[in-house]
Amino acid sequence: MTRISVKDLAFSYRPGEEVLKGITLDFDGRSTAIIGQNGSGKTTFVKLLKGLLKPTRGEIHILGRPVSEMTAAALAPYIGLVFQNPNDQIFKSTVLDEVMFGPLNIGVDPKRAKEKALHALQMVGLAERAAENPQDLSLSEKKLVCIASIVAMEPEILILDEPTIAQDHAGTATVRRVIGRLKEQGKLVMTIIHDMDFVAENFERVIILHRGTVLADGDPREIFSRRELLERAGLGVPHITRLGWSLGRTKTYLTEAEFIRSMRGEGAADR
Amino acid sequence: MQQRSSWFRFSTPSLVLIPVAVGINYVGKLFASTLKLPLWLDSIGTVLAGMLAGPVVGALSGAINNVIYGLTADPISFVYGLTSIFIGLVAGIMAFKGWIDGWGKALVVGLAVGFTATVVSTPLNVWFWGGQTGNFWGDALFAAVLAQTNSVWLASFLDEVVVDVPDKLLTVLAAYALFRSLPKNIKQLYTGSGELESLD
Amino acid sequence: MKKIIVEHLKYRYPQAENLALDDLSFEVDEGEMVGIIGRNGAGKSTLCQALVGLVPHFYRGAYGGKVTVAGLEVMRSSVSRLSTKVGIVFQNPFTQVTGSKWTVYEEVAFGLENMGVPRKEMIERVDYALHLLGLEDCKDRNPFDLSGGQTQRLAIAGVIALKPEIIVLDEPTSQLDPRGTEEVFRAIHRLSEEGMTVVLVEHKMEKIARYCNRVMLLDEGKLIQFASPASVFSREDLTRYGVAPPVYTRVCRELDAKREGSPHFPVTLEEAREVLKGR
Amino acid sequence: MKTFSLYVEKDSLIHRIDPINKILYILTAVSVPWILPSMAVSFLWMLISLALLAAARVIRQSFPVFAFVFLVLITVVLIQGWFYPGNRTPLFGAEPFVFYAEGLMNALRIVVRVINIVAAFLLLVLTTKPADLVEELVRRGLSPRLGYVLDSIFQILPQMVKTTRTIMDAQRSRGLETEGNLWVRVKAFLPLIGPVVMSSLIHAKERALALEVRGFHFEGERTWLREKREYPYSRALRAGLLLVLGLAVVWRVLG
Repeated sequence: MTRISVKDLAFSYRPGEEVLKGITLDFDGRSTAIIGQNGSGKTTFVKLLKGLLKPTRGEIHILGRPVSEMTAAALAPYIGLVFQNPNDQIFKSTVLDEVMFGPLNIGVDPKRAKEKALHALQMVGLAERAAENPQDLSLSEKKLVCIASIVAMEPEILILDEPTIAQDHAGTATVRRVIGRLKEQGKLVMTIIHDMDFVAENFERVIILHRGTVLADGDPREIFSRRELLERAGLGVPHITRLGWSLGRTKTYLTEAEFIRSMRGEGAADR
Repeated sequence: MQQRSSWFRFSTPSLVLIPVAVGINYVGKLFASTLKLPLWLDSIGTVLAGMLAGPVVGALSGAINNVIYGLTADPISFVYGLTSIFIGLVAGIMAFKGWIDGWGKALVVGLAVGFTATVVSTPLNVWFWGGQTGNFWGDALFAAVLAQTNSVWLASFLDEVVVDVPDKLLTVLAAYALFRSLPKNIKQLYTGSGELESLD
Repeated sequence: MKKIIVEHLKYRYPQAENLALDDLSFEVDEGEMVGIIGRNGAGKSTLCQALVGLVPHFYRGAYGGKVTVAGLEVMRSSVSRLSTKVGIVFQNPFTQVTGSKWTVYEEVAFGLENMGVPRKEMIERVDYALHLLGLEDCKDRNPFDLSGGQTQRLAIAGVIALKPEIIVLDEPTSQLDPRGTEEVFRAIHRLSEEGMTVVLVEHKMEKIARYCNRVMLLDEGKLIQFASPASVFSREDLTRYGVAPPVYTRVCRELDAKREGSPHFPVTLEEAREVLKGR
Repeated sequence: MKTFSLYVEKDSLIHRIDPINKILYILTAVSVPWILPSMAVSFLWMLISLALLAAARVIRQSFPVFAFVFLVLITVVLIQGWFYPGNRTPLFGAEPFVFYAEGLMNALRIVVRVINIVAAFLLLVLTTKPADLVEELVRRGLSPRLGYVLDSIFQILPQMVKTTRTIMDAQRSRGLETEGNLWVRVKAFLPLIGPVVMSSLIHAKERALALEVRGFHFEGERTWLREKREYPYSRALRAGLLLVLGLAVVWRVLG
C-alpha cells in the first residue's frame, strides 16, 4: 500500500536554484533511509513531506491526503518528524509534559495523552525519568525524549533526522529497538542519516539523493554493492562491508552476524 | 528557593548572559509580532537576566539592549535606555529578595516592574515627545486626558500606564515561566556558593 | 617525560550527591595519544575539564587529590595560566566561536589578544595555527559561515595558537557528519605527529582504535582500566560498562581470531584482515 | 549573512572622525539646547546635525528612521495644537477641535528637539562601524570583557534569530497552531520562545567555558591584532566640542 506518493517534486529557495529537481517516488511500508551528502536535498525533501515547505512544482500525497492543502500542524497526526537537535523543541519543565505536548495539540484528552506519553517514554527507556527536567538529561537522552514526543502522537509515518548522531552505544541500541518496535506496529519509519552501519542493519530500502535527484533506490545490499556509485555521491559504506571487501569477498555484508556466519562456513556459497 | 549569594558577580557566565538576554528580548518581540499579539514582550531577556544573575547584570542587560537596539534599528531607543535599566534592576532586586517562588509573587513583581517602567518613562516622554509614547491608543488617551485636565504629567502618566503596565506584567510572567523550567545545571552557574570544599 | 600526573583525584559538582570523579590516578607521557571511553555520565567530560582547570575553578564544588599538567599544579593555577600549557576543545563547534570576531583570522587571535601577546608574534602564531589546521583558505571568511568540520578545526586552531603542550578533545566529532569527522581526525593526527600530547574522548571506537596508543575506560567516576586499545577492547565485560568494542574486534571475538602471539583481538581493519585473511 | 547594524560603508570626512568625538557630539547636541533653551539655538543645532548627516552622505539612509519619527510628530503637532494647557490664541478650527498658536509653538519646539537628537544619534550610528566604536572604547579604558559583550551581540543575535525558524518548524510538526484566534496565538508564545531561551542559555554556558580557556579572565595588559586606527584632528575636535559646551554654560550663567 502506498503511504506517501511524490510526483515530480521540485523546490527552490531562490529562483533558478533548484534544490530538488523533479522527484517521483512512492513509499510503501518498507522502512527507508534517505542518504546523501550535505546539500543533496535530503532535509528539504523531508520538510516538504511534512508540509513545512511548499513545493515550487509537483505534488505530495500522505495517506491519500494532498499535503499542499494542509498545514504542518494539521499533518501532525499522520506524519511525525523528529528534528536532529532536541534543543530546538524542548521547553517544558518535566519530561512527561514535554512528551504530552504533541498529543494534547492534536486534540487527545489529557488522560489519554498521559497514557500515550508514558507508553512512548517506556519505549525509549525513560519512563523512570518522567518527572525530571528534560534539560537536566544528557544530549543523547534528550534526543530520545524528542523521539518519544513524536511516538506519543502515534502517526502512521515517522521520520527521524540523524537519530544516531551524538548517541553513545546505549542510545544507539535504544534507537534501534524503537525503530524495530515501530516497524512491528506497521508504521512507516524513515530517516535521513549519515551513519551507514545503522542503515545497513535497520532499513529495508535505501534512497540516495544527489544534487536534488534520486541517484539510486533499492535494498541496502544492492545499494552498498555499488562502490563507484557511492563514491560518486561522496558516501561511505558500513564498516563490516568494508571488512568483507578487504578480505576479497564478493558478497556485500550488511551485518556482523551475516559476516560471522559466512566466515564460519555456514554460508560457503557466499565466498 | 535558593538564596542569591551576592548582588552580582562579574563572572564569565554572567557576562555571556548579557548577549543572550538582548537576544531573548529581540526574539520575544519577533515572536509577538509573528503571532500578531497586541504586546511588545521585548524585555523578557532583561527580566530573566535580573532573575538569574541579580540586579546589576539585569540593569546592564537593559542598558546594553537599548544601546545595541539604538545602533542597529532605532536611535530613539537610546533615550529609553534608562527605563530598561530600571526594569532589569527591579526584577533583579525583587528576585534577590525572594520574590520568585510562586505565581502570586511573580504577579506582584510584574506590577512593580510595570509601574517602575511607567515612572521612569513618563519624564522621558514629557521631555522628548512632550508627553506622548508613540503608541496610537495610548496617545489617544493622552489627548483625551490632556483635554479634560490640562495636566501634561497626568496625561502622560496614564498614557504610559496603559501602554506599559500590561506589557511588563505579561513580560515578567513569561520570564517567570521560563525561569521555573530552567534546569539545575544552568541556575547553578549563577547561584553557586563560590566555596571550594576539600575532599582531601 | 610525564606530561600529565593525576593523583587520587576526587571531584563533586556543587549541589550534587555523588562523586563525578572518584579517586583517579594515572600518568600520561609526552607525545602520547590517549583515548577516554565510557558510557554517558561516566565522568569523561569532567575529567577533561579537570585537566584544564575548569574543574574546580569554574564550577567550584568539592575537590581532592592533585593534578599536574606540564609542570603546573591545576589547583594552584588560574585557568588562563593553564591554557598556555593545556588546551581544550568541546563537543559543539558552534558555541566555541566567540561571536565577537568577523573573520576566521581574528577569531584565532582572540586568546592571544587577551593574553597580551605582542602583535608580531601574534601574527606568526595565527599563521602557524591556520596552516596546521588547514584553514588558510578560509582565513577571511566569517566564522559562522563555515561547515561543522571547519568550525571545529577553527576551535582547535584558536586553542593551538596559545601554544599548549597538551590538547584535550571532548567528543570533538560527535555532532559532525562523516566528512567533518574525517577532517577533524586528520587534524588531530597531525597535532599528534607534531609531538603534542593528546587526550581524546570519543564514542566512535573504530577511531579510538586507529589513532590512540592507550585507552582509558571510566565508569561511575572510577578508572576501570588504562592500557593498550587491544587490551581494553578485548575485555569480555566491556559492554557492561556501556561501551561496544570496534566492529573488527566484535567479529574477531566471535570467530575467536586473536592476533598471532597476542592474548588480544584485532582492533583495526588492517589487523582484522591480517588474522582473517587465511580463513 | 545580513549585517545587523545601520552602519553605512562610505568614505566621508565624518566617517573618519574618532567615534569618541561623535559620542561627545551627541552630548553637545543634546545638552546645548537644554542649557540654552531658546528656539533659535535649538533650530541652529538641528540644522548643524542635519548638515553633518548630509556631509556624511547618509541622508538617504536616515529616511526610514525619520519616517517613523515624523509619523509620531504629526500626532504631537495635532495634540499640542488642540490640547496644550497654555493654549490662548485660536488659529483655526471649530469646537472641540480648535487649533491654537501656543500649542503649535510648543509642538514646533518638540519637533526641532526630536529631529536634532535623532540626527545627532544617527550621525554616530550611520557612520561608525560598531566594532570600531567598541575598540575605541576599550582602548580608552572600557573593560575588555564588556567590550566583548557588546561585540558579540552583533553576531550572536542573528544566530538566535536563525534558530527561531527551526523552532517554529519543530513545534508546528508537533501540532502547534500559530494562527487562529487570540487565545491560540497567545498559547503558542511559550512553546516558541521556550526553546530559544533554553538553548541559548545552554549555549551561553558552553561559550563561557570556551572563553575561559582562551584567556578571557587573564589579568594583565591586552594587545590588539589590529593596529590602532589614527583619527585625524581628534584632539582639536574634542577640544572644540568641549569649548562649545563650556561657552554654553558660561552664557547661561552670565545671561
